[in-house]
Amino acid sequence: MQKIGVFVCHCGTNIAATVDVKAVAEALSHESGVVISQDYQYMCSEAGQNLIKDAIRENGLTGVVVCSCSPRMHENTFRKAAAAAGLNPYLVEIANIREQCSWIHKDIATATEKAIILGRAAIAKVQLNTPLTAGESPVAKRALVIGGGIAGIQTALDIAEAGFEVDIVEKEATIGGKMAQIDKTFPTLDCAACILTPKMVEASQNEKITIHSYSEVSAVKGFIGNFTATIKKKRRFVDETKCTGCGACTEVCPMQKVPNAFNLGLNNRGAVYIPFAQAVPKVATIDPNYCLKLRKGDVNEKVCGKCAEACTAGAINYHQQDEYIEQKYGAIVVATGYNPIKLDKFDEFAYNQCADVVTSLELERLMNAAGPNGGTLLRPSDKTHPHKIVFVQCVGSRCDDSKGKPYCSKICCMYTAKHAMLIREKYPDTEVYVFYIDVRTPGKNFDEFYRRAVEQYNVHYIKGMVGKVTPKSDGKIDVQASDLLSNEQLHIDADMVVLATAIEPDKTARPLATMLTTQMDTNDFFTEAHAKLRPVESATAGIFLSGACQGPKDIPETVAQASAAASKAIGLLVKDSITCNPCVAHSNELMCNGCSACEKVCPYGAITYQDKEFRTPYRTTVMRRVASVNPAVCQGCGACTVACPSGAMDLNGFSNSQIMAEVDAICK
Amino acid sequence: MQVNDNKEFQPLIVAFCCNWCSYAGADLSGTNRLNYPTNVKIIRVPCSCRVNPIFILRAFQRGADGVILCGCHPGDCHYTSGNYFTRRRMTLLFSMLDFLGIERDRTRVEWVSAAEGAKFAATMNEFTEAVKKLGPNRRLEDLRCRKQ
Amino acid sequence: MQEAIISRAKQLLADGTVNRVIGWKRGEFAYDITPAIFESPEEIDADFVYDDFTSANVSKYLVKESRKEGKILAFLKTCDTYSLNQLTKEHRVDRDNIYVVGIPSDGKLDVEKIKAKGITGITGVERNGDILTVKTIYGDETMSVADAMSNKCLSCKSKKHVTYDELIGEDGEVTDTNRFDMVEKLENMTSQERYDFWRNELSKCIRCNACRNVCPACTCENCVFNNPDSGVENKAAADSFEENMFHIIRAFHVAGRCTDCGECSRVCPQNIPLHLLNRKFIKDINSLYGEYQAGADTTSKAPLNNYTFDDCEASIVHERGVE
Amino acid sequence: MNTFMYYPGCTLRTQAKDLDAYARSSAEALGISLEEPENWQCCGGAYTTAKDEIATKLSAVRTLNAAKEADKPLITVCSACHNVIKQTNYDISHDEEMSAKVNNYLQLDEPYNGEATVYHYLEMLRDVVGFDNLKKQVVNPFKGKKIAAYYGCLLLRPSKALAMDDPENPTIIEDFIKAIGGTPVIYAQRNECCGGYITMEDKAQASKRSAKVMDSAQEQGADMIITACPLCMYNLKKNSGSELPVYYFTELLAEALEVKEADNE
Amino acid sequence: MSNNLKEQVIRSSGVNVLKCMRCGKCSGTCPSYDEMEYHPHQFVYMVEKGDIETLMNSDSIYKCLTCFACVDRCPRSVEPAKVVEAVRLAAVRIQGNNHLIPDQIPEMLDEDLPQQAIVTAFRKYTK
Repeated sequence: MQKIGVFVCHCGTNIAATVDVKAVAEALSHESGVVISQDYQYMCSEAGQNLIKDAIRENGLTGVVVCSCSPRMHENTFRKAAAAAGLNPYLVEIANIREQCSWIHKDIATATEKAIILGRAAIAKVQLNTPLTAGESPVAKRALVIGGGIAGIQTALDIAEAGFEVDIVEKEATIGGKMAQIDKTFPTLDCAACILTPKMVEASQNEKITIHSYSEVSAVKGFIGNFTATIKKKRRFVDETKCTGCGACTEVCPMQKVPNAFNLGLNNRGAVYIPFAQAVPKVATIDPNYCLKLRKGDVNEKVCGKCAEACTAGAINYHQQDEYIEQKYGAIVVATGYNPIKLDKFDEFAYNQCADVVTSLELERLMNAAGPNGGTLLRPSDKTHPHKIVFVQCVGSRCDDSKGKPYCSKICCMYTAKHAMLIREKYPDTEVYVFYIDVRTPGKNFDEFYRRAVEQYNVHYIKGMVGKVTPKSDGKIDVQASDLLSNEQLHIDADMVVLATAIEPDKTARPLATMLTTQMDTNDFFTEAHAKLRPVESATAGIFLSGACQGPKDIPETVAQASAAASKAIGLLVKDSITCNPCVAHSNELMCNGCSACEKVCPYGAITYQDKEFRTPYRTTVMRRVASVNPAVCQGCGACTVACPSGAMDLNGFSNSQIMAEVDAICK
Repeated sequence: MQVNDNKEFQPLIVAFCCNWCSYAGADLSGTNRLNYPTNVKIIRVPCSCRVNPIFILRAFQRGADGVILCGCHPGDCHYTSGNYFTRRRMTLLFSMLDFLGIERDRTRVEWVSAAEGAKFAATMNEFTEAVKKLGPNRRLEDLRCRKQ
Repeated sequence: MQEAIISRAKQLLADGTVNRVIGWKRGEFAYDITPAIFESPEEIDADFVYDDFTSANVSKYLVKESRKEGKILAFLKTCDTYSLNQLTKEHRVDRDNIYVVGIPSDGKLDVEKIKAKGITGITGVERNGDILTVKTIYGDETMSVADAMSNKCLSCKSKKHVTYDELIGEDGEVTDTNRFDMVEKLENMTSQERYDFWRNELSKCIRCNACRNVCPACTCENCVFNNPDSGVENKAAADSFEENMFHIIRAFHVAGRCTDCGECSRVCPQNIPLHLLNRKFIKDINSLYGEYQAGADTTSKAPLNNYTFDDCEASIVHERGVE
Repeated sequence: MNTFMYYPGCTLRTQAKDLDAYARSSAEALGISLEEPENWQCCGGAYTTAKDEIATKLSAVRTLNAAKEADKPLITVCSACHNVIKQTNYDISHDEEMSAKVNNYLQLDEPYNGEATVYHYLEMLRDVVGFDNLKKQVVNPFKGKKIAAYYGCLLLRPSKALAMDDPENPTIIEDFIKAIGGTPVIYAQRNECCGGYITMEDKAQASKRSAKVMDSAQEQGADMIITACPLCMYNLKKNSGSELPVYYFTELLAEALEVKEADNE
Repeated sequence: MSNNLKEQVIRSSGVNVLKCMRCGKCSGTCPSYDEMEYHPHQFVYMVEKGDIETLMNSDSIYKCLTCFACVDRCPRSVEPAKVVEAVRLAAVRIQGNNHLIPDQIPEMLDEDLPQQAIVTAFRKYTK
């Protein structure tokens, strides 16, 4: 026999001014199952909650209906109160008579009538509520960080610091990512390598951190707290455990015409290489596309083999195969980063026609002391010192067409100011022009930085856009552009042109998102669970986002987000088990057809099938395929309940019969 | 169906609202004191995709004159894809009801975000008016359930 | 055809490929053909029938039969193969336990149409091109085959078997029919006319459940209308709403899964054109979400378990054509 | 033998007879048959982008429809004709309103909705004959000649409609030059306007534009410049003040195939 | 009047001027820039403001070469050349406002001038 308590809140006059609360309490007291119906000034106050607690204890209530403000406001408050009095918290229902009644209606009679109906619906529902207990699911105490740039490194360090094992999976031969290629950082102009490489070393020396370089994630299964990832360690033809990073092999390699990817092809390297001096792990890698021996196809043939001869550690292994590692993780952090876009569709800037038209990232290498020119800024074409440099902003960013990206790449305004300033500082005889559409400098000390470029370093900022870049026979580059403020078309005889190229998510991001069942936007940036309130979590539980894979970001922002993602991951890893929302779907096996309709609509992959034996008449049995819901993964949307034709799938807290009871009560 | 003093027809409207967007949008129209008729009674569901066509038919059976379903805007679903399924299901259901000769203005789907309190109120006002014009639901009700 | 089928059935039983055959046998009247299981050549010789009245689609029986020990042989007409494929896709049958022999279908006859010509005492028929000779206890009568053809065969959607282990006879092509004509005609009526049409039709429903029992898509372990928790349990329609409710929900539950085999209308003792409800869904799905034929394959996503970001809004129903 | 419908256009009948004659003789040599539509009309010279002009677009549609009815691809050689006809074809197949208006006006037996395929002669060389194949048939290669391709504006833009080549870094004429044995010269002004019809009323502007083109080509060491457009030819020759020789690409083609004299006595 | 004109120009050009982000690339790329009083980006902006008559009365509308460089290079797909064309048409469609009259032609001719130029100029300057 149900014993339901009804509690009608005045909310001061918020409710009581338009709803006759006494009449509501009176009317609802006659509903079937209701044993007590009271009204009170403020139900959410301590006294109000005590009223409910006492009523539960004294009357042995089996269900509570609070007619008050929106459940989004105080459902939890009243659930806790009920639990404190020994009633299962899921036996509480709220009738929203404030936001959805007293606040929107003026006529007391009709508002009161509606409040009564809403109360009745809640009573009808609560009669069918069942006590629910949140389930638990264990958490594997290990995190996977995908991507070993500054974002991945920071996240891994923070998680390791908290005492958890972390694996970094990096597709390149070294960790460090884009930041390792950058020369100086804004707005402080400290050297990127000086602040990054110690972190790389720290990561490699931290015993909690395992770095899988030259590796990729090839499969991910499971759910929050319980992921299983397969990591493919690509063969680098060098035994990582033996290689000392001495570099002897790289010196003897006769194939020295390989475009140096780390320097963006601005110079060449050997077929066996260590990406850069501070690489982590400092281990050689052989590029099989260029290695004279490996290119042959048959490694047993007597071709070259000079690196193996030179290696005193015996680390070179031409027979090495890809290796697969399977590992369990509680949390996964995505830190796949970004790349500049290809500029093939923007050849009005002559990028493909003129070596002295470069991207900003290329300029970083050209200016870097470890770069192709040892830090002296020289034109790639003739290695002469440029005296006039034109920077073009927004190349491929903010585009409405298929050529570019619709978004602002965010970092270009600041790094261009940095480049301009560094050049003017080091080469005062070089004129620098920056063509901009808008200069966007929100960030601490950012605008001051940009102003310094203009006021202190006398960089010429011109509002307008370059329309055509024409390389000339005398080695100069004619830059035709508009100056919108003086309303004229300019021609600048430049020595170099630097294109602030739009950035885009790494190409590996999309297949990874599919693997992780996380969302992406149309630009292939990972979508956060909530744009404001959950910026480092993906909508898929247990998957976190770090750095530019979520959207364009500069280094300080990336590091901040990396640490935030780490703290979210740590918050998960410290738990031995996670509490699951009990309002999840469940399948009645006796009615389940095993047809897979529910599985098809489940956005979380929470539904699996198994063959089970069922009793049939005459002591026979039959094997049937039936669905089961993993309560740790299910988020309780209910899509499956409608896809299920037999009604075998139902949702706790919002069951078919509960909703139907509400419908009936409202339509009565 | 409700009949008030001046005997003007007062339709009964059942509104299913998803917890994350539309129910919050309804709350917001309350917070902003934006009026809509008392005819509208809201039932909270976790997601618009929780709404089974059976619920809608049940409401009509029991005497509802109009049923409206509100969810997050496509692309904004808290559960990523729920409202896309809703959209297909309801399009087909409404088309079928229309095919059976049920007045099409008795059913509606509207996407209302948690920020669109004004849209929620405006939608409810419009929908109530539209159903009022149609008069009582006669084509799809269970006579046994009609209030005497 | 019957001889060829029977001889192949006996062969497959004899060589151990299968241990049972699902076929058909005759009931009280010549035209009263129902599915039956045969376990021996003797049983087959005694009772196996395949003739112009053999309409029944046996695929639904395979839901239970394919879970039993050993392989079962099924002879499937083209339309039946769509049903079987759909059941395979939904894991309702164990396809590995079924040996499918595809048989051609040149259209089956509707005895009611023959009877409607005033012909009674039917003992058999003979088809000669377009001419049908009906044998009766009162002597032979003739009529055109087309006039006796069952409605579902008149709008046959395909002569192509979509699944089989072997074929008897040649395979055909997907056909281009005018199966949506009636749906379209109804769509072009006014709302009131449609309401009147369906009220007239559905009010004839006696809730015998024949449509549900014959439907190869209705294979739920427990029908929602028998489920006391569903809130819509009703085993007999008590009033107009429940007739509506039953048929709307039934059509909705098979939407995107119905292969348009037409069995529902064929078996309806009240001759309610129930297939029109299914076809309405099929037509809507085709026009709104792209052509989709349930049962054509075993892998595609059913339209109602699928979506695209730019699907039309439900308001499309309110915006179109006739009110 | 491949047969195409061949639309010469007005200028090829008067000031640009060479362009036409060499195109025909070379096609014959390459095994391509060109059929001229009956009673063709002027393409209009310039495509009006305005959405509220229909009449000026009709003659191009008539030509396109003739190709559709003959079930043959339409081939053009004059850049201007090509531009007008391709833009018309693009718009009529992408703009329903325009297609409705045009068809209302023309009342053809069957409405025209962009069914015809339009090739520029160069595209025909690339996609039908194939530059590799052309190379094999060259008897008189331009060995050591540094040839600058001049695209101008009409061949490439608007790239959405013309869809002939990369509008900023095209290769079709350069590939053609390589096929006839020459060395292509890349220069920045190759896809910029020569001044076009402005020559009618503002010779100074036309001179400025065409001089810029010629200078740019000359700077990169070109021995000659080739074009597909009679108006470009006029501006570059007449207004640029440059001595750099300008030829129609068809002339070089005919020479390479050694069919130059045969048809052009 | 100017509102009607604005509507007319927008309809005729099919261009959504609101897509412009004022980068000025059209003017940066325009080969006729120095000949024009109002430049491509100004056409777009002035049409947005409804200041059409100024443009119609300016010689700039006869200086556009319709080379489509601005159309192809605009990052926002605004298509400024179509705006110029629409404004020019609005001007020459006015009775007696043809920019070129047949009587002027003979003196413009020389023996090499292709008629393509004459036809095109007529299309551009005359209604």
